[in-house]
Amino acid sequence: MNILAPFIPAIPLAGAAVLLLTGPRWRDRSAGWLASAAVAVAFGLAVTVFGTLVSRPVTLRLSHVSLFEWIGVGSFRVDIAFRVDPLSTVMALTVTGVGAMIHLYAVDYMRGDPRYARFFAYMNLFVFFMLVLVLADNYLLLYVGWEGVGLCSYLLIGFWFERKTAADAAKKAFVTTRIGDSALLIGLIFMWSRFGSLDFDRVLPHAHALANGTATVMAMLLFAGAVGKSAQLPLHVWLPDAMEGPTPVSALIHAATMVTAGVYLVVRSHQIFEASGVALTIVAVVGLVTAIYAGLSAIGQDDIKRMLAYSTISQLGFMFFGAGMGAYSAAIFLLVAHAFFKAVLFLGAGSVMHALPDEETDMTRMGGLRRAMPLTAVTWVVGWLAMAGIPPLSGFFAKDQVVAAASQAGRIGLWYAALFGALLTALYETRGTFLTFFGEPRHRGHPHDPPSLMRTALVSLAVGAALAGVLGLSATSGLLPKFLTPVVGPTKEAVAGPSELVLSIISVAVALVGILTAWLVYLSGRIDWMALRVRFASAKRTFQRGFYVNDFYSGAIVGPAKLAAAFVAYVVDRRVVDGTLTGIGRLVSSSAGAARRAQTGLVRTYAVGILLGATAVLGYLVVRS
Amino acid sequence: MILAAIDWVEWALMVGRVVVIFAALLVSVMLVIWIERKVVADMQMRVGPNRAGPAGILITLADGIKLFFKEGVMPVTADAPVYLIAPIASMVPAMLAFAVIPFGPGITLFGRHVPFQISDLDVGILWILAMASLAVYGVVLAGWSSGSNYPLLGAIRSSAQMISYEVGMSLGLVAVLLTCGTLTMSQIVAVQGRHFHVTWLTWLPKWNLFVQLPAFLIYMTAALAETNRPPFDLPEAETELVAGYHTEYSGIKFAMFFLAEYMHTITVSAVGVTLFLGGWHGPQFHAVAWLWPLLWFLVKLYVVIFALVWVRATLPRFRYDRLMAFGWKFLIPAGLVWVLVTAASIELPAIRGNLNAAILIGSGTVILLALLWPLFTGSPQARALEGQR
Amino acid sequence: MADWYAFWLIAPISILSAGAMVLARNAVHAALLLIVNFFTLAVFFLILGSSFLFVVQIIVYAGAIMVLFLFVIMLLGVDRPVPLTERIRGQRWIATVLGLALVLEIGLAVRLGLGLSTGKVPDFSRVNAGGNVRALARVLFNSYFFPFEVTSILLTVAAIGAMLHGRRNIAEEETVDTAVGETAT
Amino acid sequence: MRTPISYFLLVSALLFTIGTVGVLVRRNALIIFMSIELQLNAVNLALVAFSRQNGNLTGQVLAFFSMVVAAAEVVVGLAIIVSLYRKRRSADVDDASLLKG
Repeated sequence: MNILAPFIPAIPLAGAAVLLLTGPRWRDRSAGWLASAAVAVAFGLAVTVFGTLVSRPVTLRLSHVSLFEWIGVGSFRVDIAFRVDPLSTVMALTVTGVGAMIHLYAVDYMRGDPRYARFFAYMNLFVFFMLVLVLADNYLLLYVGWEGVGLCSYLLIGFWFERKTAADAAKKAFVTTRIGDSALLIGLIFMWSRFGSLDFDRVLPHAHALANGTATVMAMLLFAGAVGKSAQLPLHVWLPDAMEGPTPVSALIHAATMVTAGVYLVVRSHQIFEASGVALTIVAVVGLVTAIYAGLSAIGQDDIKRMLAYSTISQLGFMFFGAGMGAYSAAIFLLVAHAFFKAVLFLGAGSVMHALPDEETDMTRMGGLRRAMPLTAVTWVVGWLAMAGIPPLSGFFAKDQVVAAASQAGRIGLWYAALFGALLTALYETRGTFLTFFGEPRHRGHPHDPPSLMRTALVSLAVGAALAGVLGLSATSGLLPKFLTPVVGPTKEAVAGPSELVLSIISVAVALVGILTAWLVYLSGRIDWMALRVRFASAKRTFQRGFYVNDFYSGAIVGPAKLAAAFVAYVVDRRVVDGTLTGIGRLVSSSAGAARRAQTGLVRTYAVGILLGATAVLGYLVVRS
Repeated sequence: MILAAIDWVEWALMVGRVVVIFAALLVSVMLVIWIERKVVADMQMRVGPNRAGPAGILITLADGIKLFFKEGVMPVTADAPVYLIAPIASMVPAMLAFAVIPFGPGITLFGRHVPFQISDLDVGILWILAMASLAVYGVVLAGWSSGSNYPLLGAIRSSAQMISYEVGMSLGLVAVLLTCGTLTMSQIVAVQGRHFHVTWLTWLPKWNLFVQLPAFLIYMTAALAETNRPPFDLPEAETELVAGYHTEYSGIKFAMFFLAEYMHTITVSAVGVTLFLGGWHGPQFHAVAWLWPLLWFLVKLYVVIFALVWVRATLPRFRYDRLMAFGWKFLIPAGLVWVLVTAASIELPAIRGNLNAAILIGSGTVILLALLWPLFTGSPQARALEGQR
Repeated sequence: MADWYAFWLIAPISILSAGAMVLARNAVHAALLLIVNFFTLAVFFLILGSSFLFVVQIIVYAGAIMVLFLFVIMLLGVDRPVPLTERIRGQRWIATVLGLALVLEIGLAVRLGLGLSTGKVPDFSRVNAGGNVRALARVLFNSYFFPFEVTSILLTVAAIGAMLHGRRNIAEEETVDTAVGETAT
Repeated sequence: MRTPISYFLLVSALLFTIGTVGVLVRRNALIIFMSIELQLNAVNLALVAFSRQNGNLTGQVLAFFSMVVAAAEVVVGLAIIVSLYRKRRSADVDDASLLKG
């Protein structure tokens, strides 16, 4: 049944093609239904493939489906080939499953948009590229998906391109991720120069033979790509701005596609990172710093979607941290769980925006929405608790495993930091929840729950977010870790620290502390949080502006870059390049000016020339004979 | 070569022939003018010239003398040399064309054969065409050199007309040379001396008139236009252009134009006789054998001239654009078609000897009938008018 | 013998008429002088044994081409005498020098090739047997049939081209005669 | 035939040169055109003379073609001169110097 694997991406592609070519002909919501159906079918296929995979013995859970030779230059050969193994299957399931729900949600959410069909075409394309990315059997095809995802993010973030902010955000996302993409491309070239191939099977098994430094360089180049795509420090700036796109797009980017690509890449290439050693540590540190940084920034956000965006950054930080700790299955587990609860949260936020006048996103003007929108509030609460790490919801198990990995690896400092990050997670997420759904209403209008279709999506995802925890009840013997073992190897045995149970209790305690703190500040009424905002205005602004990273970039990088560009444009291009060219032109034209004197325009002058030539030729002939 | 093969006796004979023929031509002109005036007068129920000589036959001589003694006035705007050359240029081609016309088989004098022909060129028909094409110069130069508007207009009209009809004329001549298979005039006449082979037609000489009737009509029509005779006398249409290209000429120079015009008439008639009417052929007798061909030739010549005068007296003048349209859109296509028919008849395998002649006569008759049809039914316009009534 | 006299009678006329043509101030005079020149050339052709070209020269050049020239001259009204001043500096000198050089070179070439006074001319009567026209036609329609046909196409194309080139677009009402006091409708 | 063929060739050369000089020194387009015709005819004379010298008719055939082509050329050339005159009210070739560099 693995022959079905190529169809998983092919069906969304077909959907996109149909919608792009015949877009305006689709009436009402039919385009949305078609797109959702395409993703749903892809999900069904993924399930089928998953089923076949599970039915096999563990050692045989890998197959390749090669469609055709794509590039064949000398010894260099790249196929359009898909890889079916536990990791890619899990990713495909996540992408299609969550993606299908988001599509379904969007069917109603986007209703009435003048470019309805185009939106779904882009969405389908987005899913297609993401599936290509995760199912690819070689790095080059992965890179195709990688770039395609970037393209689709550009198209979708800037979907409402009439708004300058949206267009700018789209550009920013594209350019920022391109920095990472370029590094990745360089990394691939470097990889090819070392291995002579880009197939996973011909690269990864031999990675351990690499020299330490080489491996580090290669790993860092790949990681740079991951940092760009997954919005880690210092390339995270595009993600908060990406909120300019329609909310389903944000959900898709954050939950199912795009940002998880980086984590997938690191996990997929973990052999290279391991060969370096230091690279994994860098990944962990970057992830952790990002997690804490984004957590702090999230606390400062008033905009509900920006808050969620920073939360995504922080959660991704946790994933990288997990991967850096060597807990790959934990990272993937968190990725899957995160896909569910972040989708719930985003779609919930979308529902709130949908319900409030003028697409309100400022949480200070919400509050008490749980009465008006009970279902949304319930699903949101599920997402909130899952994210905060309250058992038995999925987030608890996933984050617990990631955090515990540090302790079990004996890296106590990192563990403390990770706990702090988890505390922050609970804190900011609770804050968002309380500000939005609890307390006194501060909003205008008469909000209500979204239509049934959106509700269906919300509920399904909430159920997923609640139950996904069963996949990895235990880091060593959970379903997912065991399933992933053929790819990422068995979960490392704990070498230090307290037992798993103790660690779990500590985790829950930390989460509760965060929640309580938030309750104290934002809900109990004992503290006037509005006054607090004024009092600590500078800190608040620092958080809100993400520690001014963005401003630093525009000052330190964009400004000089613009200056340099101006220099190139007005000095180098105009003087040197144009000068050379116009110089050549002037030379030609002045020599032509001299030569054109011969062109009198008078026929008789030319006739003299003819006669001169005739006389000369005849003279030569006469003299010679 | 032609010039190289001539000794002094030949020279003398040549000069003699030239003088005789030129003189005869001048006399003929006088005669033709008188005939024309008389005939036209008769046709118009007038008396015509009747004072100078018997029946006014010396009227032309009197006119000539008058013109000779008149003062020659030259306009100040005239271009003197060209003004003087023009009448001569008008006369010379008409006379030169006569150089290749055979008046008879010739006579044997002093043991030498003396043909009644100045020169029997091997390009005879082409020579006639060449001279016809030169005739236009007299008109053009006269009109231009007068330095006056009416003559210039007349000259331009005339030259356009003459060039146009020259094409039609040459197509008629091409048909003749195709049937005869030679360009030499004496041989063309000789060919016409034969008779038809068909049993009950053996008495009929094989004149080109019979086998080339359409060509004859084309030639004669074009010849009328070439000589600026009515109904094609547009260059000198008095009602429009005063007197056409020779408005500014007077005295002897005018007389020369007059002379040239009638010389031309005689020339085209003579060519017509030679090419289509069997030349000097006719019943021959042994007594004064050399005279009879000459006589037959002159008889035929004057018959043709009479026909021309008849045409003049009968037909009104063409309008200019109709004249050009007739030349280009009817005469030339008709000539081309006829040349094709002739060529085809020659190339077709001769099954019974006279097939080609039969084809030519047959199609010629059909064409003639088609042309004459309006005579019996009335013109289309007339029929249209009938219908309206 | 006769050809000798004829040559010496005609050649000076030929060259003088050509020279006068080039120097003529009036275009009509130039055309007339050129016609004279063409006649002399026709006579040369006759002397050289080509009676066909002799007539064709008269028909085509004198009878058709030069009439066309005169026609255009009169139509355009460029028949007034024009001053023979030169505006291009040195043109006359160059023309004269180069012209002399050309004549000298051709003379030299003729001297080298044929010799200036060789009287040895092959017999032509065999070539012209049956008349020059017949002989020429035989060569023309056997060896040069294809060029002949191509030339006919050339003539047709030239006629059509000249017609299109020289045509002016005349409004229809211009072609309708109107009586005095009446307006064209 | 007493006249050497080279005499005809020399006459041809002279006529050709006169025509060439005419092209060079005259400004009237029509006279230039006539000079060109003179050149063509001079060449024709040379061709016929060669034909006589070589004892075959090839030269005459060539001269014949040259005449036909000359006729075509004259027709087109005069049409061009006429339209030139209509445009510029002048038959002076020096006035038509649009191609001046």
